[in-house]
This record gives sequence, C-alpha cells and structure tokens, in this order.
Amino acid sequence: GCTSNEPRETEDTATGPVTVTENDEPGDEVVIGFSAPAADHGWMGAITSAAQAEADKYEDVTLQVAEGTNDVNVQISQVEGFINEGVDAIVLLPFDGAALTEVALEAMEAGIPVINVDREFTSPFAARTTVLGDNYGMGVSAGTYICERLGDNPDAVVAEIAGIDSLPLTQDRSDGFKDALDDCGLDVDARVAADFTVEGGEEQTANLLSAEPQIDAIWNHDDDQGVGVLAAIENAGRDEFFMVGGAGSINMMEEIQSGESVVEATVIYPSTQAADGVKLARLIAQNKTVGDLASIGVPRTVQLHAPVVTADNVEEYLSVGFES
Amino acid sequence: MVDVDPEPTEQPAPQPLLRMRGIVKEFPGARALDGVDLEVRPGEVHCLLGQNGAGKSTLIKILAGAHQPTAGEVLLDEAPVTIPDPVAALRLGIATIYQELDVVDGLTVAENIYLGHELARGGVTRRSDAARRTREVMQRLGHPEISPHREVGRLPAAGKQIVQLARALSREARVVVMDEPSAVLDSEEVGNLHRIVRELTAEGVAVVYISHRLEEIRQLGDRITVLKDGRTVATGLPVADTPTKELIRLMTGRSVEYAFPDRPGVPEDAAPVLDVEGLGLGAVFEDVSLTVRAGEIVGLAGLVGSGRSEILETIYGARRATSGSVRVGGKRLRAGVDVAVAAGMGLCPEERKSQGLLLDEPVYRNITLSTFARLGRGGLLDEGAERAAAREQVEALDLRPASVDRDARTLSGGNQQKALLARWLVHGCRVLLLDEPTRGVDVGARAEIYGLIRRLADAGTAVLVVSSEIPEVLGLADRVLVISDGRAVHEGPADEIDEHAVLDLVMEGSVA
Amino acid sequence: MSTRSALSGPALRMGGLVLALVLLCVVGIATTDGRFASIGNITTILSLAATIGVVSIGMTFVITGGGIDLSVGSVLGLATVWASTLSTQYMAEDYGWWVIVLTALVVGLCAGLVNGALVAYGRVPAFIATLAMLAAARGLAEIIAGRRTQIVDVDPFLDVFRGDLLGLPMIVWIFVVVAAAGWFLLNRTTFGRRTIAVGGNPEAARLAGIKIKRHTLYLYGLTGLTAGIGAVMMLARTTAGSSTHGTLYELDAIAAVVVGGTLLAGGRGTITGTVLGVLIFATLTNVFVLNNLDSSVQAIAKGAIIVAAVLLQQWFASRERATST
Amino acid sequence: MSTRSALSGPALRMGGLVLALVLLCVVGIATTDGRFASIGNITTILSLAATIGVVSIGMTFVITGGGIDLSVGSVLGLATVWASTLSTQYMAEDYGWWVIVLTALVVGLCAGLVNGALVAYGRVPAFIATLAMLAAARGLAEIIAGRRTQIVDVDPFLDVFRGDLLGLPMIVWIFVVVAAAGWFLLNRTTFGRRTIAVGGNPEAARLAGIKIKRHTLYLYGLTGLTAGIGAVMMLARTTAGSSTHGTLYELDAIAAVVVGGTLLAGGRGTITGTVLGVLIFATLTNVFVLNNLDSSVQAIAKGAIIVAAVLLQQWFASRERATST
Ligand SMILES: Nc1ncnc2c1ncn2[C@@H]1O[C@H](COP(=O)(O)OP(=O)(O)OP(=O)(O)O)[C@@H](O)[C@H]1O
Ligand SMILES: Nc1ncnc2c1ncn2[C@@H]1O[C@H](COP(=O)(O)OP(=O)(O)OP(=O)(O)O)[C@@H](O)[C@H]1O
Ligand SMILES: [Mg+2]
Ligand SMILES: [Mg+2]
Repeated sequence: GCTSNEPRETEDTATGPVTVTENDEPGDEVVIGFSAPAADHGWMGAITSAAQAEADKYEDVTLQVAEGTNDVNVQISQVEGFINEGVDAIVLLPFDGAALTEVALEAMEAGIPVINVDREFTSPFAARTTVLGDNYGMGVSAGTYICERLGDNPDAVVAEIAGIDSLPLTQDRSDGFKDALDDCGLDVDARVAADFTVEGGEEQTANLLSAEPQIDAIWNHDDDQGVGVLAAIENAGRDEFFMVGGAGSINMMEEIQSGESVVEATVIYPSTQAADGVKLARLIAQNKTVGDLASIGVPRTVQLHAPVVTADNVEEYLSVGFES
Repeated sequence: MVDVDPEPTEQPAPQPLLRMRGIVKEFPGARALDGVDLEVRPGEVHCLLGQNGAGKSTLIKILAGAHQPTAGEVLLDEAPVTIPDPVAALRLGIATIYQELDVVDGLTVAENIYLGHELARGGVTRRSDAARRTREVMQRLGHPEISPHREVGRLPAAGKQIVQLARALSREARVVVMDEPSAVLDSEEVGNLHRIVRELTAEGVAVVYISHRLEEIRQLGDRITVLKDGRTVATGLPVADTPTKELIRLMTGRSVEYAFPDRPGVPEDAAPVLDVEGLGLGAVFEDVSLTVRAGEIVGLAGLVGSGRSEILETIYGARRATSGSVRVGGKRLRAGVDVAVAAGMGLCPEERKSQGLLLDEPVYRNITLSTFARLGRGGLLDEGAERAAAREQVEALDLRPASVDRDARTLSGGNQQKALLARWLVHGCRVLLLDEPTRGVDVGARAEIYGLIRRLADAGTAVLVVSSEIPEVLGLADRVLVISDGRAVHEGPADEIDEHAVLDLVMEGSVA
Repeated sequence: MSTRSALSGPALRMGGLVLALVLLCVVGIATTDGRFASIGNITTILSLAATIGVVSIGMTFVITGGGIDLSVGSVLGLATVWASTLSTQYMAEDYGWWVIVLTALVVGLCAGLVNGALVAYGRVPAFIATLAMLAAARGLAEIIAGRRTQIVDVDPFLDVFRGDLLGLPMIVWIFVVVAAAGWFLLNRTTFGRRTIAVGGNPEAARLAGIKIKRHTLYLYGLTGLTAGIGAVMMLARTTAGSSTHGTLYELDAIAAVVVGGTLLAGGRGTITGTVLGVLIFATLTNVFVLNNLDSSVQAIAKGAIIVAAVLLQQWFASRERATST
Repeated sequence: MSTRSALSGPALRMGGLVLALVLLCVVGIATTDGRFASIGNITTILSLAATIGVVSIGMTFVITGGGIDLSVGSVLGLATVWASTLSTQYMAEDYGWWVIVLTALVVGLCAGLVNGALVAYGRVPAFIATLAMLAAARGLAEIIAGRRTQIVDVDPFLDVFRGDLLGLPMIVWIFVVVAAAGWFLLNRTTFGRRTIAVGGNPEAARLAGIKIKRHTLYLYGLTGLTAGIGAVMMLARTTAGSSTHGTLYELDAIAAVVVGGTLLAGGRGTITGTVLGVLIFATLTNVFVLNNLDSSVQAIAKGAIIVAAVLLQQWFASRERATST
C-alpha cells in the first residue's frame, strides 16, 4: 500500500485557502530577509517553499532567502547580513531560538522588525511578532488521542519515535506526549530517535519492532521520517498496532484516508508558519493592520492550531498537508 | 687534542671507551644477533664488516637505543649502562647516522640538524644561531652551497646524507656511529667524509664505521670487527695486518673473486636498442644523447647531483622530458612509465625504500610487482607462480633470509636492494636502467650482481648503469658517459679512461 | 615459522573483532530475554547492516588504495532521487524494474568517476574532491527532488527487491554477494593487488609500471558504483527516494572499514574485517534499542565500545607479535 | 636559486589562495552593488570566520602532526554546555566571568587529552578514537543540558566577549590572537618544529630523541583547547550553550586546513593557509547570501568552487616547480 507521488496541479494549495482582503493591495516596496534551518527534510523544505510562494504572490515583496543552515553561527551571520543591508523586516525560523535571540535583539534595536517563527526566542523584546507552532501541544494531542483509544488498558505498550533528540523542540513534544499519557495511566515503553529522515525512520523502527514483539500504539513525531517508519513496519509485516503521525504530510493523510493503513491519525504542525511570518512581516513593514481583528496592529503572538487529523476530518485538511 | 688521556699513545691496549658484550637480539621470526662482542677505543675508527643481513645495523641500533637487546650488556668507560631510548644514547654521547635516510622532508636543513636538541630559549627557536652554526658545519663538511634554510625534501639523496652527518656532528658526541655513510656519496664526497672522520678521531672521538667498500676500510680504519650471521667471527683485527682476502673469507666463509667480469665486447653490428636523442629536463640536464646496443653496458659517471638519476628517470618516462626523444628498438616512446615498461624497459630506482618497495608486503609480491599481472591469467592472480618465480631469484641472488613470505621491511638494506634487482630479473627486460645497483650490497653479493649484469647483457639486454663509485662504472661498463652539471662531457670506451681522468673531466665540466 | 605468522596474523587480528562481536551478542542475549536471539531480530540486524555494508565494501577499496571518499552518502542519496523520479518510474513501468536499478548504478558510477578524475588527474586531495562532491551531490539531489520524498510505486521493482530468498531478505543477499565479490576482487585478482600497491607506495607502483592514475580512477568509480547499489537497496527498503538518504554514511562506512583493520593510510585492506566492522555497528545499535537505551546514553556507550573494540584488537595484535617470536 | 625557491615556494602557494579570495571578493563587489564591501559586512564575515577559524588553527597542528581530530565540533558543543550550566553561571556571578572561560577551556583540554592518550598510548587510530569522542561528547552534552539550550546570563562575561575593541568584535580579536600565536608556535618554537617532524617522519623524530607519544598527546590537547576557546566564542556569539553547537565543524575545519595547503598526511602545515582557507569559506557563504542564491544551488556552487580553488593552487604549485627547476 504505497501512496503515489503524482504531482498536484495546484502548487499553492499548500498555503491554504486564500482570503483576499484589502491588505493584499500593493503597498510600499519591502525587502524581507528570510533565514531558516537547512531544508534537510520535507517539512522544513515546505516551510521555505511556502514562504517563497507567499512572497511571490506580492509584487511589493522581495524575499531574500539565506542558505538554510543548521549552524547557528552561520545563521547569526545571515541575520547580521540582513541588518547590514537594512532590510525592512526579517522572518527568522532559528535553528535554536535561544542562540539567535541576541542577534534578533540587535536587529530590533536597529529598527528592523523580526518575525520569529516556530522556535521561540528567549527574550520577548527580540521579536515584534512570534508565530508559533505548538510542540508541547502536539505531544499532548498525540498522547490524548492514544489515551482515548487505549485508555481502558493500562498495560498497553506505547512506543515513541522521536526526531532529533538534541533539539529542544523534540524534548517539548516528548514532554507533552508523556504528560498526556500520564493522565490516563499509560507510559512510553520504548522510544527511539530517528533523525527526521526517511532512512533514520526505517532503521530505528526496524530495531524498535524487533525490540517490542507486541505494540499497541506508536507515535511518530514526524511524517517525513514516517515514510521510512511505514516501510519498516511493512518490512516486518506488523499491523497489530495503530500509529499516530506528526506534522501532517499529504502522504500520511492519504494513508489515513485509505483506511487500510496502521496510520490512524496525524497531528498537524503547520508548514505554513513561515508563510504566515512573511505575510505578517509585510504588514508590519507597510504599517498595516491585520484584518478581521478589532484591535489595531499585528498581534504579538500567533499560536497556530495543532489539530488531530483522523479519517473523520481528513478531507478537510488534505489541502494544507505538505508534500514530504 | 681534547684527549686528556695521560697514557702514551703507543700503549698496547688503552682502556676501551665502549664495549658491547654478548648482545642477542630476537625479532619476531628471526634471531638477528646471537652473541656479539664489540670493543671500541677512544680516537679510533673501528670498522664493522659483514655480509648483508649479518646484523650490523641491528647492533648499532641497539647502541643507539632504537632497539632493545634481548640479552647482553653495553659498557661505557667500563661501567654498564642501559639505553632505553635514543635520548639516552645521545645523552651518553653516542650519536648515530642511520643507514636509512632518516630526515624530515618538511623541515629545513638547519631544523633537521638540530631536531630534538633545538637551539632554543624557552621553547622559542633561535633561528639565526642555528643558521649560523649550520653554515659552519656545512662549511666544515665541504658544502657551503647547501643553505640552512633549504627544505630537506628538495635535496637529493646525497644532500640528505650530508644533513645526517651534520646532525651527528652537531651532537658533540664521544662515539659517532656511521652506518654506510658513503653509500650514496661519490668519490669526492667520500674524500670529504674521510677528512671529517679523521678530524673527529684526532679529537679523541671514537668512530664506528660500517661500509661494504673494502678499499675505504683500508684507507680509513684502525681496527675491524667482523660479523657473520649475527655472531662475531673476529674482533679487533688491526687493519694494516689483515689482507682483504682474509676479510672476505671471514665475512662470507669462502673466498670470493672480487673482480669485474670479463668484457666480451659488443659485436660491431649489434642493433641499437635504446636510443636517446637530445633529451632535456628543464634546467636539470640538457641535450643528452646516447645509444645502448644489445649486449652493451653503458655507464654514467659523475658527481652526486650532476643529474644522472634524473636522466635515467626521464628516459624511463617517470619525468616528463622538456625536449628530445627516447626510442626503444627504433620505436619512439610516448611519455609514461607504463609505456616504457611495456616497451621492455626496467628501472631499479635510487632510493629503494621510498621508490622501490612495498615495505609491508611480502618479499615475493615486491619481486613480482611488475609481473604479477603477466604471471596470472585473465585478471586473476597466480600466487603459486609468483612465489616460484621469486624463490628462484632469491636463491640466485643469495638473498637472506631466503624466505619469500616475510615482509620487505624486515630485510636488511642490502637484501632489499637485491629484491629490487630480482623484480626486473623476473620481468626480463630489453633495456635495464640501474641507479646505484650495488648501493649497500656486500662484497660477495656485489660480485654476483656484477656477474649477473654481465650475463644479462650477454643475453642481449641493453644496460645503462649509474654509480657513484667510478671504479665500478669503469670496471663494469663497456662504454662510459661522464656527466657534469647536467651535460655529457665525455663519451668513450670504458677501458680507455681511468678514475683520475673522469674526475678531471668532471671538475673541468663544473668549472666551465 | 614465517608461514605460521603469516597465517595466524590476520586470523588473530580478525579474532579480536570476532570476539568483540560475540561479546556484543552475549550482552544482547543476556539483557533482552530472548528478543535478541530470535530469527526475526537477526534478520533485522542483517537488513540494517546490508546497505551500509555494501557501501563499506567500496570504501574498503578506495581506502586500501590510499584514498578516501566522503561523498558516498550523498551520492547514494542522489542516486535514490534520480532513480525514483517520475520519469524514471514511468520508464520502469514500461520497460521493467531494471531501469531503476540501472539509473542508480549509472549515477553512482558517474559520480565516482568524477571524484576519481579530480583526484587522479586533477591532483585534488581526495578529502577535498569528495567533500566537494558531498556538497554538490546533495544540492543536486535536492533540486531534482524539489525537497520532496519520492515514493517508489513500481511494483515489479518492489517485488524483486523487497522479497525474500531462502528466508533472507533480498538486500541481505545483495550484501553477501557484494562482499564475496569484493573479497575475491581484493585478494585474488590483479586489480586487488594493484590497489594494495597503489595504496602502499604509489611511487614504487608507478615505477613498476602500474598506471596509478587510471587505477585510482577505477577505485573511485568502484566506490561510486557501490553507492549506486546501496541506493537500490535503500529504495527497496524505504520505498522512497530522498536527498537525505545516506546522510553521514561516509563516517559510518569509514568507521566500519577502519575498525575492521584496513589501514586508513592505505596499503592494507581486509574485506572480512569490514564485514565484521559493519556487523558490530549494526548489532550495537540493535542491542541499544532492545534495551531501550536513551539516545544520549547510546552515543556515549557507542564511543566507549568502539574504543574498547579497537583496544581489544590491539591486544590481540600484540599477542600475535608475542607468539610469533 | 635555492633561496629563491625557498622564498617563492610557499609565497606562490599562498598566492593561489589569495587569488581565490580576491576573485571571490571581486565577485562579491561586482554582484551586490556596494553591500559586500561595507564595513559592516566585512565585520560579519570576520565574525563568522572567527569561531571555526580558532578550531581550524588547532586542527592545523594535529593534522600537521600526522593525526586528525573529528571530535572538535562535539567537544566544542560539550564545552559550551558545561560552561553554561546553572552551577557554572552561579559561580561566575560570584567569582567572575573567568569561571565560564576556565570551564570551557578545561573541558576542551581534557577531552583533547583523552583523545591524545587513546591515540598515542592506546594506539587507537586517530580517526576511530576521535570519532568515538565525537559520539561520546555529544551524548554527554545532551545529558548535561537535558536537551535544552542553556542561556548565559552572566553580564560581565557578555560584556567582555560580546564587546568591541577598536571597532572589531572581541571574538575577531580572539581569532587574530590565536592565529598569531599558532603561527608563532608552529614556525618559531621547538614544539612547532617537532610537530612537523612527528607528522613527516615519526621514525626519524623518534631517533632524534623526540618523545613522539608525549608530543602526540600534547597535540590533541592543544586541539581540544582550541575547541574550548571556540566554545567561549560560541557562547559569546549565541549567548547560549547547546549540545548542537559545533555540529559538523570537524568537516569545515578539516576542509579549511586542507584547502589552505596543509598536508592531510602530516609533515607540512601552514597557519597562513588555514586562515585564508577559513576566510574563503566564510566569504563564500556571505557572497551566496548577498546574491540570494537558492540553497541547493549554493551547495553545488560550493562544491565547484572548492575544487576550482584547489585546482588554481595546483596550477600555481606547478608554476612554482617550473620556475624553481
Ligand atoms: N624489524 C625486523 N624484524 C625482523 N627481522 C629483522 C628486523 N630488522 C632486521 N631484521 C633481520 O635481522 C637481520 C640483520 O639485519 P641488519 O639490518 O642488522 O643487517 P645488516 O648487517 O645491517 O645488513 P646490510 O649490510 O644489508 O645493511 C636480517 O636478517 C634482517 O632480516
Ligand atoms: N626534488 C628536487 N627539487 C629540486 N631540485 C632537485 C630535486 N631533486 C634533485 N634536484 C637537483 O637536481 C640535480 C640532480 O640531482 P640527482 O639526484 O639526479 O643527481 P645524481 O647525479 O643522480 O646524484 P646521486 O648520485 O645522488 O643520485 C641536483 O642539482 C639536485 O639538487
Ligand atoms: Mg645495515
Ligand atoms: Mg642519483
């Protein structure tokens, strides 16, 4: 049961339903600097593509995209570069929020609004606006779903396939997951970390399945590595459990839709965060306000919703899924 | 002069400065030394003789702290000492020039000389001091032209040997051990070296001198110790009273005719096999033309650094000529070693370790390095055939130990040289280029190698030999070319010229 | 005596590795009440070892020949991407699964030959040339894939390479065949002998008439080819092509090769050692996961165990020296 | 003739690098209408180069001495984490900013000495020993940090190390000082000359009375120390300690060292070359960003430019040979 990767005709569906407001009217020319970690996996790739696509929609926006990097030192220098150039706004998805805080502060002090995406700075003054996914909430959603399905069986075996362990966001997701399971008396019986790659997903899952001959539920943090996870599950010929994904790729949604897969659900972690960041950056730079809000100005924090996608509502979310 | 020994010099047995007793050394799979005694007096040149593999280098490495003896003791001034490492030896006043060129290519001449005992203040090198003193030492060694700041990697083999010599001198030692220091030197250099040795002994320094050149021993030595198969067979022989024949008998256990084979003469109509025309290599040499006919041995004589090795390497295609052409059997060769080898050429390079051997591979694979593909079939190896071919040569050349399965690294220097020769004997060549073919080879084997080269020539091989020993070139070759400063200054039959004439030509050439 | 040491030398050196592997298995059995020694788990270990194993065989050659190839992982990734593009898949639907295989092998081979040409003819240090290839191949893979994971949907391909043969997965068989071929090539053919000569003393090899540049070119080509084979295996195992496939495989492969006893400086190589090295690493990861070890602790333990294995080997080697005197 | 070639040799070899750097700058200036050549941008490039630069200086020593250190990046990460734990920060509040600096340096030094002891006395191949350290240090760092980024809040520390001096950031000055010290150490002290000897011909070095094991130990210790210094700079630059700091720095550092002209096999090293290598890579990154290149294209271009730089150097070296013969 492999999904296909036929091309979708509408590339921009990835950025969600478009609501046209008067804000979309061309305004002052703005240059927005954009920096994000290396696009070494699908979600991150989608982040950058979506940001670029969003920027392309506006003729008044020039997006300067710095090389994706996992070296904070390089990322700092990219932001310094944006400051030197005097861009009108910076959209920053930091590899490590804490490490980029100071340079973001410098940008803010230099009068350049910084829009912080996904991984939060440690100082509230370092960003004009923060667009957040909800890593902890993601873990909670996944854990809660599993609790609902297994809550009556305290001996159920739950496994967790995390991403890169050294990233704080992984820790947040795991914490949320653990806390949610705690609430219904479950715990994580086996845990591996799979590097956010297809290959890592396959390798670690193969070992995990060997280690646990009987599993009831698996939460996989990331749908990119999920391709490998599913391959390993298929290699091992196992199907006694159900799996919950993370991030929300189209692949996984199609698995859910098919109804034959072990994948029952996935927790959305919007890959459109940076696109939101670009939109907000434009508004801030052009001194506009967000529509549909009574208050004036762009809000300080936007936390995106992390809903659980199941067979019941998958149709609704297919359009915002990303190609892993 | 520094010698404060109050006793008269005629005293029959002055107290020995250094004494080694019952030295035994075992290597994995080999007993290199089996009870060796050595006694060295202050101010003497003590020669250590023995065939290849007799254990000379091993003995002096024990003295230098590079090896630990399995048994036996070393006494200095009659007091037992232990020499756990090279530092200890140096501290005791024992400086060693090793047989292998142990210099660091990436450092300058001065830095090599003072390596390990740098002239420094608080760890910071005093470069001008080192340079000044290096210049002095080089002056003393007769090589003022070698700059202290020159990178040693850019010096030819002889230059590296000079640096090693300078290094030993800089140590201000009481005992200087020299393991075949003259092997890479030409006759003028050797004269220089002897002068230095005499200066040292005049200062009361004892010199332990290893060489396979018996005439040299005769000129320089005071007393002789002979090793055979890891044992002392004679010790303290006065040089003056021991005939060469006797020495050879002691070393080899038989009497060897130490002479060059007859020259049958090359027939007038013999076809030229190797034809070199107007060959040049940048500024190193230019306009070298020579012809070697089937069955002929042509020698290249000249001083160290005159460019002879480069001439051979360029003929062989290992260096890209800047002008001229090389023909084998009338066919012009494109550049490239593989082309030359395919055309039937073979080269025994000058530096066997760096240019010739796979040190960590067994002897037979070294011998068949240019033939393994031919001995096998369809890309598959035939190690049985390789071993057989290698064994045949090992026996013919009396390579010791005779096992073809030990690593080349564990062979003594002279035996490594024989293994290299064996490579081309297995290969079979129309043209054989030999660069210092007897460097480090003992008298017995030397005679065998001469005989072998002659037999090869008689079988129709064209041979081109480079040697720094002029008598060897003159004795072996049918025709000689004298090379000076990258130019051929003379060409003629070998029996119409003598050593003096060659040296005169060389001198004229380098002055001109 | 000399034959004895010639025989027992490598055998004893392998002994250290075998012992390390056995110790690991004992630990595995002792700590996992039966889960380690099951057939399923052994198959898992072998399957995990297979892909990196094939790449390591190629790496053994290039290292023995005095070089190094840092690009294997990213070339593998590039080959998976290229062999799983839509157009390749359409062609494979039309002509057969071999289209995918051929594409992967050709991509691997070509990348390897580019490396080889740069090293041999351009005299670019191997480390730099292959590091450049690492960056370039990864970039190219990203562009081709558009940073997507490309799912393979060609059933004939999946049927062949995801299938079993005599109870073992196909990719394990591929590993076995490649290892056997590699052993034969290194130890029984003139190609292998040349490799050792070129790695051991290039100048001596050159003066003996061996075409060292051409041979070097072949060596990198061979390594690229194994990366291509690895790509096929990876496609089979993950059913997807991705530019992230093979990330850091270069380090894993070099580690397996060197732990196996091949000299990093060249001139001495052992396929058996490499296979043992790969199995040790795969078993290690497996035992860790079976024990549900925290990934940070795993990293520390991995470091310690690698060092312990090498020290064990050292100890065996010194015993070998002692017994052969 | 000999003096001329001695002078012009290294100078010409550096010439290739300088030319590469100049070409890069010309491209930078030509394509970015003034944004490249601004003081702010030059400072940015230098700040970017500083941390990896210091690590590369250490790497130059260990490679010149015939070794390699793959653990620098992860030791750097470990040192940032250790130097930014709460208890270290409390102590720093009480006693002064030097507590943080000292902690980082000691952690780096100790890790380096462990590497050195394994390589020199345990005879573990350097590649393996430091690869093991790479894994172990990263794991330890994760455990200490609890996988959180630790924020540095000690103002005196930040004031000193985030400050400017004569218009240049402090960390750039640290790089300058370390590079100068490294140059002096390599070229003007017995330690440096012995490093070349140990790397170029260990047997000759041993026979000359150099204690090569001890020297090797020192070399790894030195490299560890530079990783510690790098950690201080990283802490200053990011105001945070994290186990992910320094990831893949080993490759960047080795690349800079080798592109600079240091022989990977040991025995020849150049600090000037390393500095130029580091600057080339930093400038490259900067020019790419200024030109808004797609990151996949950047990877390919990076690979191509590295190779081009080395080929340029080759060409210069062959010209040098031609003039000196
Ligand atoms: N590391 C080693 N391992 C095993 N055998 C060795 C080793 N070094 C030397 N030998 C053996 O010890 C013996 C003596 O060697 P040594 O080098 O002392 O001879 P030598 O008298 O110096 O000969 P030459 O005149 O050829 O230099 C030889 O048989 C040699 O093969
Ligand atoms: N790598 C090098 N770089 C620069 N000059 C060199 C190099 N090798 C040799 N030369 C120079 O080339 C000239 C010829 O050296 P070569 O070694 O060919 O002399 P040779 O006559 O063969 O002496 P030998 O008997 O020592 O072999 C010398 O002036 C030497 O200094
Ligand atoms: Mg000897
Ligand atoms: Mg010569």
